[in-house]
Amino acid sequence: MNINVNDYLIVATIIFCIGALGVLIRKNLITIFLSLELMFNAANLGFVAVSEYLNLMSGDIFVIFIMVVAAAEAAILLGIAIAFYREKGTIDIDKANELKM
Amino acid sequence: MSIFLKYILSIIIFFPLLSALILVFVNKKAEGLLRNLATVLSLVEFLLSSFLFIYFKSNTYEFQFVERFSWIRAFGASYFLGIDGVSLFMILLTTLMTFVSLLSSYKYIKDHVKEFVILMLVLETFMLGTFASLDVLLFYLFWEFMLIPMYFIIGMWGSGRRIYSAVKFVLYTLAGSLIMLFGLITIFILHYNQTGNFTFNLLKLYNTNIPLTLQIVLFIAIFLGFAVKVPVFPFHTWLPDAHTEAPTAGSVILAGVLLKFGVYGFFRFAIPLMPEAALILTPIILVLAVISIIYGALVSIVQKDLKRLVAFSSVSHMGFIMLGLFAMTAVSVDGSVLQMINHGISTGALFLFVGMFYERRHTRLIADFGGLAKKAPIFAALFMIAVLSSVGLPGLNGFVGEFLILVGSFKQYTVFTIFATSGIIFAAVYLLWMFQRVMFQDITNQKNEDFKDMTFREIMTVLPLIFLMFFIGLYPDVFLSRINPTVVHFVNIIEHNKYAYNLIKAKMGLFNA
Amino acid sequence: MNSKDLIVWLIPFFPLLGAILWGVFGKYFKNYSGYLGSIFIIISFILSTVIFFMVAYGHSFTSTLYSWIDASYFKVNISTTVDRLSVIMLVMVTGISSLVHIYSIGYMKDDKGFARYFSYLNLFVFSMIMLIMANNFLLLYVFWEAVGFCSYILIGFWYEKKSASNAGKKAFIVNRIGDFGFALGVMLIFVNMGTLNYSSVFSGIHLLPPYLITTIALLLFAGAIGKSAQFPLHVWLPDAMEGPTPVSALIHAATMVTAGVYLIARCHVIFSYSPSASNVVLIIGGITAFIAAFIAMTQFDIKRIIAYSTLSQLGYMFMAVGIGSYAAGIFHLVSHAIFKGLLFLTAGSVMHGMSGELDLRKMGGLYSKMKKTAITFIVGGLALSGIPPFSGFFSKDAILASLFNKGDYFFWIIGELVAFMTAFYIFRLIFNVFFGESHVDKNLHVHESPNVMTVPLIILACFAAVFGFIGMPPFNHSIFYSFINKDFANSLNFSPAVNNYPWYLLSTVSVIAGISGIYTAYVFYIKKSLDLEMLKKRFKAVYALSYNKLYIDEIYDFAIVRPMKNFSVFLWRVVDSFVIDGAVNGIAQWISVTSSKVRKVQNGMLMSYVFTLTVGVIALLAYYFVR
Amino acid sequence: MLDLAQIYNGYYLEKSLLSVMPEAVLIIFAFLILLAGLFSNFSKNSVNSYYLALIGITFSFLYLFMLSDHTIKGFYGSIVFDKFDVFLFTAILLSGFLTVLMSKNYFDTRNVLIPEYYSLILFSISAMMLLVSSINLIMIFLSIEFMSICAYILTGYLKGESRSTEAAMKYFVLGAFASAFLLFGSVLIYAATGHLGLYNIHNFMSQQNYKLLYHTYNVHTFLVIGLILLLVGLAFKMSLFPFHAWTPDSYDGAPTPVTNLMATGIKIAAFGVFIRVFTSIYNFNVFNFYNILWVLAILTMTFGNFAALLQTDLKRLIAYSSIAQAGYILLGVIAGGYYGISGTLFYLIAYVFMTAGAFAIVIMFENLNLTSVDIKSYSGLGYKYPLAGAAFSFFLLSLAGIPVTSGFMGKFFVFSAAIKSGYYWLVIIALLNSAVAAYYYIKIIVKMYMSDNNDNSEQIKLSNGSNNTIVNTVNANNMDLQTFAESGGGKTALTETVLLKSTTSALIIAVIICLIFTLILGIFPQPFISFASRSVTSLWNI
Amino acid sequence: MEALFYIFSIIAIFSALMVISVKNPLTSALYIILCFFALAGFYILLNMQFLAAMQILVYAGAIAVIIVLAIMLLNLAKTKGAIKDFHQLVIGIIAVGLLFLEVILYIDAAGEKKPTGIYTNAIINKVGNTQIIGEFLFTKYVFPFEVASILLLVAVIGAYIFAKK
Repeated sequence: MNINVNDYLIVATIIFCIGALGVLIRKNLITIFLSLELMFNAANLGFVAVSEYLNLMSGDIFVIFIMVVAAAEAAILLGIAIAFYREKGTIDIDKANELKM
Repeated sequence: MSIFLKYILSIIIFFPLLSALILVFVNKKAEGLLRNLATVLSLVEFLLSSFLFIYFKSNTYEFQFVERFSWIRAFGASYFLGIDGVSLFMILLTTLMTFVSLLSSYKYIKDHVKEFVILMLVLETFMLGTFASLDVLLFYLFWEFMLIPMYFIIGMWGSGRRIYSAVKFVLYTLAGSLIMLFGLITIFILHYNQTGNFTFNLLKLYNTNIPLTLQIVLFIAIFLGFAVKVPVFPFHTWLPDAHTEAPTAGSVILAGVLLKFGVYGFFRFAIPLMPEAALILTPIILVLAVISIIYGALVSIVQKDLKRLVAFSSVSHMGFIMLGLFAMTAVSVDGSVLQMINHGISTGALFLFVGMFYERRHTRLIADFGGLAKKAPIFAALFMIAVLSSVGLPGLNGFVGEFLILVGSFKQYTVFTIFATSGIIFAAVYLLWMFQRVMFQDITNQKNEDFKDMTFREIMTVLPLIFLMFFIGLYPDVFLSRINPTVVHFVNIIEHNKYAYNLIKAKMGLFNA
Repeated sequence: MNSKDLIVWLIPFFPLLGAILWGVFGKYFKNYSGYLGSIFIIISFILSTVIFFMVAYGHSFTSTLYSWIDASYFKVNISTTVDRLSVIMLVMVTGISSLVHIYSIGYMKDDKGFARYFSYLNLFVFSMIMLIMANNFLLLYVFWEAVGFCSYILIGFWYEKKSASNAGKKAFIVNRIGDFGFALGVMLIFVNMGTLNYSSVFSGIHLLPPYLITTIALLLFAGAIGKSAQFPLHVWLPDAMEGPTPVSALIHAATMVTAGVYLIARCHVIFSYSPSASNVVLIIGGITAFIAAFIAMTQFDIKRIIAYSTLSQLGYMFMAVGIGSYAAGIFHLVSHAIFKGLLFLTAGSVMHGMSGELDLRKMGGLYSKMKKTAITFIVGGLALSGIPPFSGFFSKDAILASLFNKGDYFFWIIGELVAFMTAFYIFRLIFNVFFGESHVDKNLHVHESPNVMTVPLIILACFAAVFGFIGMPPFNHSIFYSFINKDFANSLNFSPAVNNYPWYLLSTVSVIAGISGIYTAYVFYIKKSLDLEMLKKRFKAVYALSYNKLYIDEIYDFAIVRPMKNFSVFLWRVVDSFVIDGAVNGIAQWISVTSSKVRKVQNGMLMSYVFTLTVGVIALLAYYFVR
Repeated sequence: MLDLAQIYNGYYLEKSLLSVMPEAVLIIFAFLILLAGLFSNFSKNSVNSYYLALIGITFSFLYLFMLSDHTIKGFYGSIVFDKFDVFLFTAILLSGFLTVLMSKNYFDTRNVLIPEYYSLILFSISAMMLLVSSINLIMIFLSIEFMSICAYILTGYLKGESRSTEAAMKYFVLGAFASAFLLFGSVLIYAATGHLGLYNIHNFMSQQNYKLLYHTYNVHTFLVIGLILLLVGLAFKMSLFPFHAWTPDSYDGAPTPVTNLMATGIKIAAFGVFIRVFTSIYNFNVFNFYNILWVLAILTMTFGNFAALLQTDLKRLIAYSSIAQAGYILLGVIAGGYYGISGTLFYLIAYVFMTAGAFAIVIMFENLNLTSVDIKSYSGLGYKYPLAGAAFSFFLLSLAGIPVTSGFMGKFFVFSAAIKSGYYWLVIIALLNSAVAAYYYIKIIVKMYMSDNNDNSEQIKLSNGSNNTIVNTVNANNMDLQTFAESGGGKTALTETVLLKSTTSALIIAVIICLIFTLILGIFPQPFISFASRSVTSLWNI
Repeated sequence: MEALFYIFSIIAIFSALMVISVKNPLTSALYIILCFFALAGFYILLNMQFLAAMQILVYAGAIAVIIVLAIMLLNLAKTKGAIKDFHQLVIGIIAVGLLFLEVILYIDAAGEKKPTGIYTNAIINKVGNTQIIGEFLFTKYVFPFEVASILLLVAVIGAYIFAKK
């Protein structure tokens, strides 16, 4: 059986959904971020696959920028996690419920 | 002089705003100065507006003192002012009532005098603008902003449940206005679709062809906006609250001027824009008008609070005006317009008196009074004139308007008119009963023993109104001769459309019975 | 403005001037207001007399002051027409007013509201003059209401008394009910005729379909019922006696209440085209005449008795105009004005002497103490009872004769019956007040009234005695009838009391009725040969009915006033506060409750935010797939 | 192979550079601020950086006006500079300018400012501008992330305040989550069309022959799902209803000037890019996106208004109201066409002034109490500070859409556009919504003017009782104020002058600017309408 | 090729599942590095060796290390009870399942390679994918590249601001 772009997209979708599930069910800020990274990576996979199958390059370039952004976000997350931990002594997002209604 | 006359409307409209600006720079503590200055400025404003009366050509229905400048090209909106016989008197009424209510609040308004006089003058500008605009957008601008100063006046200087009343007033009328805005915009868009031009020029919008079903929908939308303001029976509920809790000046302006906007809106906008729909819906509106008359009167009978009584009586009186307007005969519409003036004067005066009661005794409950005629004969006499004017006693203003309305409506809407006429009985019942309980009989409450008679200022406050009551009652021709051409033109438009309406009716088989 | 117009407009001008002067500057006039006011009215009276002769020896004429209302096709002028009917009324009104004014100077002497009183009274005279002179229906209506208003303020003159202010209010409102019909009638005239001028209306009324004429006539009559206090709107008049007695004499006996009769006489053209409406007038007149007399027989308040008597006599007049005998009606109107004015003024004099006492059970034997009053009273009583040669005899007899003549025997019998009862109750009054043993409070100093009061009484008494002769049988040839009938000549069923039956036979019947009434009273109250108490017991129901005024006030209270009040309370409390306001507040409440629920979406938990977002995405995608 | 000749054409590059000059200026100034931070001492620096930021924005303005007649497509279809940009840049720069004006006083009072703040503001403004001028999915994604990262940092800027950090955290997680959807949507669009440039996608779709790819994979479905997911990403930034969740919390927790920037700048940028994307991609009949937007608009405005109704925290209230406003703005986009889009743009610029004005006043009062932004603490303020109260009322009325204010004109414009496009019911619902909305705006006015102003003591108790770190960090200057307020007791201790003293002229200038523009936009909107209309014309030439 | 695809798929999906299900964040971080490797494998399969290298360098090398650092720094390795309660799990799975179904259901048509671009594998291999990407980055995508650099700078500032006491 020939592997085509759909297969890659299916894999990407699965990973994307797993990532989304992770964000939904986990309450540890770090794990949530990891789940988000999974989602980003799913998109990366999609871009690369589509690029390759359509003989294009722009998707690949997009992936590089996504990586850059992911790195930047990781840095921000680190900062937020530290600040959050400093205030609450935990990184459980359930503890962040001062702002509501 | 010619320049003055050319821009007289703008001058009149914005003079109060300018006055308010001047007052902004007066020290807050100088309350006396603020009061006097505001009163004098409003008197000047009234005198300015009397130029309109002097230079008004009474033999034409054309708009006069027209000013027109491009304003928002994108919407085809223009700064388009002009008055005809109806708006002339509405403007005069506004300037007069503002002066009177400022004069009346020397004692009533104790705190925040500066804010009060400024708000009153700002309110005046917007009321005048509403009456003079011939551009729909301009009209709406003035129309809706008017709510805000009024809202402050009720909310800041009101009594009792003032906040509730103020908020209710604003939200209620705002909701109506917004629905109305929908109607106006739709007509504006329809006109665009038909001609390819954006315009808010009312006179051009008159020519818009609106399909009948849409017309009915739009009419209902616009009806809601104006009916709330009038107020017509089921939409009146803001009125007793607002009237009751507002300070005297607020009640006077509310009753004297603000309520007229609804009827004026029907006259100027709703009916001429959508004559067929107006004609089709006339029976329903007339039913509401008649219900308002009787309902307002009956509920007035059992009121315990003076102001609330007068407020409900307004509902009744405004019902008459609606009846006259929607009967759409020259006489009845003449009567309606005259009655608008009359109602402003009479009910305004009544509120002034109620305010004086309140200033003296800090209560408005009828049961707290009694036997005051002995202590305050001038008060009693003038109050009685105001009451009788409201009752519609011949020789005073109320009678002329009411009679014209009734006689004009009689032929076409006999049954409605008969029911409406019964309203004059009820008017006598509730007003005279109230008068009796307040002024006559013996003094039962010791606090009334030192009830003071009217001061010179108070007499001066009501005197113009009392004078007008007699003047209109005895020589209404001064008013009617200026109103009539406009009204006849209005009725002709409707008559013209009646033909179209009859065709439609025949086609649709509406009201086959 | 020529001299004729000037005179015409001066007649109402003086009373109006008086009204304004005393009303606004009463403080400064105080005592002069009485004299000056009387002088003003006397000037009006003199001018009226001038006009009377101008009309009598000339023509009726119209005079316009200015255009009042000019609203497109609705045009009304302030203008007057003076014709024979109006000059008679004018002279009568101004004449009696003059006397009442003079009388009032004495009667109201010590009252605090002296100037105010004369202001009101002058205002009333002005309104009444204008009512009479108006030449169109709207003006008539205006002053119709204006006299009602004057009556209202005069009844409630002593406003501190609750009963007085109540009575004033009641008078106004009941009048308004009648006016409601009147107004509708005026409107109906306008929408069908396009004008309200008498001459145009009367000349064109026959072009209308009969049912419309009848409707118009009945609606106008509704006004007359209210103003003239006919059944069923008669309830205000007895209460109106709360006002000062001269007011009762002037307004509630002589002038205002007769406006209804005047109206029908004025609109005789309309009524003559509508036999059914005329019949209604006749029936109402008959009923009122009877029940009022019936009630009057058992009352104890002297003013009320006279008031019921007024009702009853007005019933006579309506019967007259109901059968088309307008001249007779007007004649009775004038003669009644004189003797009833006299009766009221004398009653006032009695009150004056008795310090305001009104209950005839507390009087008796006053004849010796106030001779002038007693004699004039008796003259008035005789006139009322229809004893020749007093004026009442001629005028009442003319009505009864025309009733008989017309073939309305039933009403003729009622008329005779009422004549009997009239004589009975008025002499019951006279005997109880002036004769028999005294029940007067010993501490009370009873005295005769001052001359300023008694002179008008004497003048009136003279007139009451001799006035009738100008309308002596045979009626058609008497001075009065030949004068007035020129105005009624063009009406359709004009029925002068023609003497195709020997008039003296009929007159004899009436005289017998009158005398037997007086005799019955004599038997009951002077001779006391019949036990009154026993009679009362035997006819307990009838007596109670009469004593309680047929319970009409109670019925109104039960059937109209209270239901209306309850309904109003219902409208206010339930419809307004609960339903309408409730709906508005309910919407607000609903919004606020919804809001408090909606807010919970934002619960602060990141997890649920993510969830919301995901659900949003799913929903959008689902829309695509489900679509 | 690549056309290198074109790439190295200097003229082309120069033109490309021109197209990003306004942003470049801002970024340069942002660097300058950072550098200035290195070479000067702390306390002075905040002042310097403040002026640098203002100057930077002014320069950016100047460049903007110099370029305003040009339409430049730069960097090979990454970015475009056209009239549409000119309009939105103006709005964004104004928003930024006002934010900077507000910031100084706010942070001075709290003494927590470090120089990076202003550079971050400039960065985020430039990111917004980049977002608006992006015509490429890569650039859109990058600018959104750039903007968001700046916003995350700014939101969490109040050190030591847990609310601020919490807001940043929530904003971050949700933002990244939404970005992931946006990315995945981009993947699918890319898969369907083979392009990332909006213009190319537009061309592809307008050729009507994209069905050619059908036998490869289901292009249509890819496209639709992709577009939906892209919409989610953008809707998140616009805070449309189910994607709004971050808005109230992060608005609430963020420092108020930042809230202002988020409420105005980010919203403008989001709507700008949405309009660009929408007009180029969505208005093809691949799928009835109008229906989706229709529903979203209704849900958004209804939710916003209902949630705001019982709100007592003023910042949250404005946050919810900004959600509702987003619904109204969306109405203009749905109405579409020349008229609708110009209405939207007009509404946006009106929205900047009224919201910024409201926030400026909130900051004024916030500085005064140094406590909560609870409505309760506003009672009687209208009397104590008549001018500030009047201005605040005016902004609130403008937000409520009462005439004479810009809010009315904006609503009117948008609603009439919607009616013109036949969305009658939508407009009626929107109108009813604004009637409901009027309630909570008016509620604040009621509080300021109509409630008894005697609960001052309670207010001060509140400020004493709360263990708020801010209270402890107030500098000496403000301690005076605090003690002054305490000593005043229940009476009217704080006068207008105190308010003025505690407020730098910058804040007042911001209020005045907002006031003037709100009024002008409400009364003489024609120049702005022309501006908006002119900018719309360039939109179809992407 | 196909076999590799399936192997990588299984590794990627498995490790992704592990990332979200293990309790210890440190383990999660390790699993995600595994996932990154699997993805890098995909990139190599797709003839994008440069990206694969980047994937390892940036993601596994930098990001994951930052995360691990954070975990260590905050001493979070002990954190337990990472998964929310059962209801949350079920709801989440249902929601995401729906999402998955909705997206996946229509990626069904078996497609074949239908290139529209010019960058065939042959060309890429001839020029070398690193060079092509490099050329693109510094020509056509030079502006996003610059923006990305500024973005990184901002992120650094941000991290500094957040982390500073």
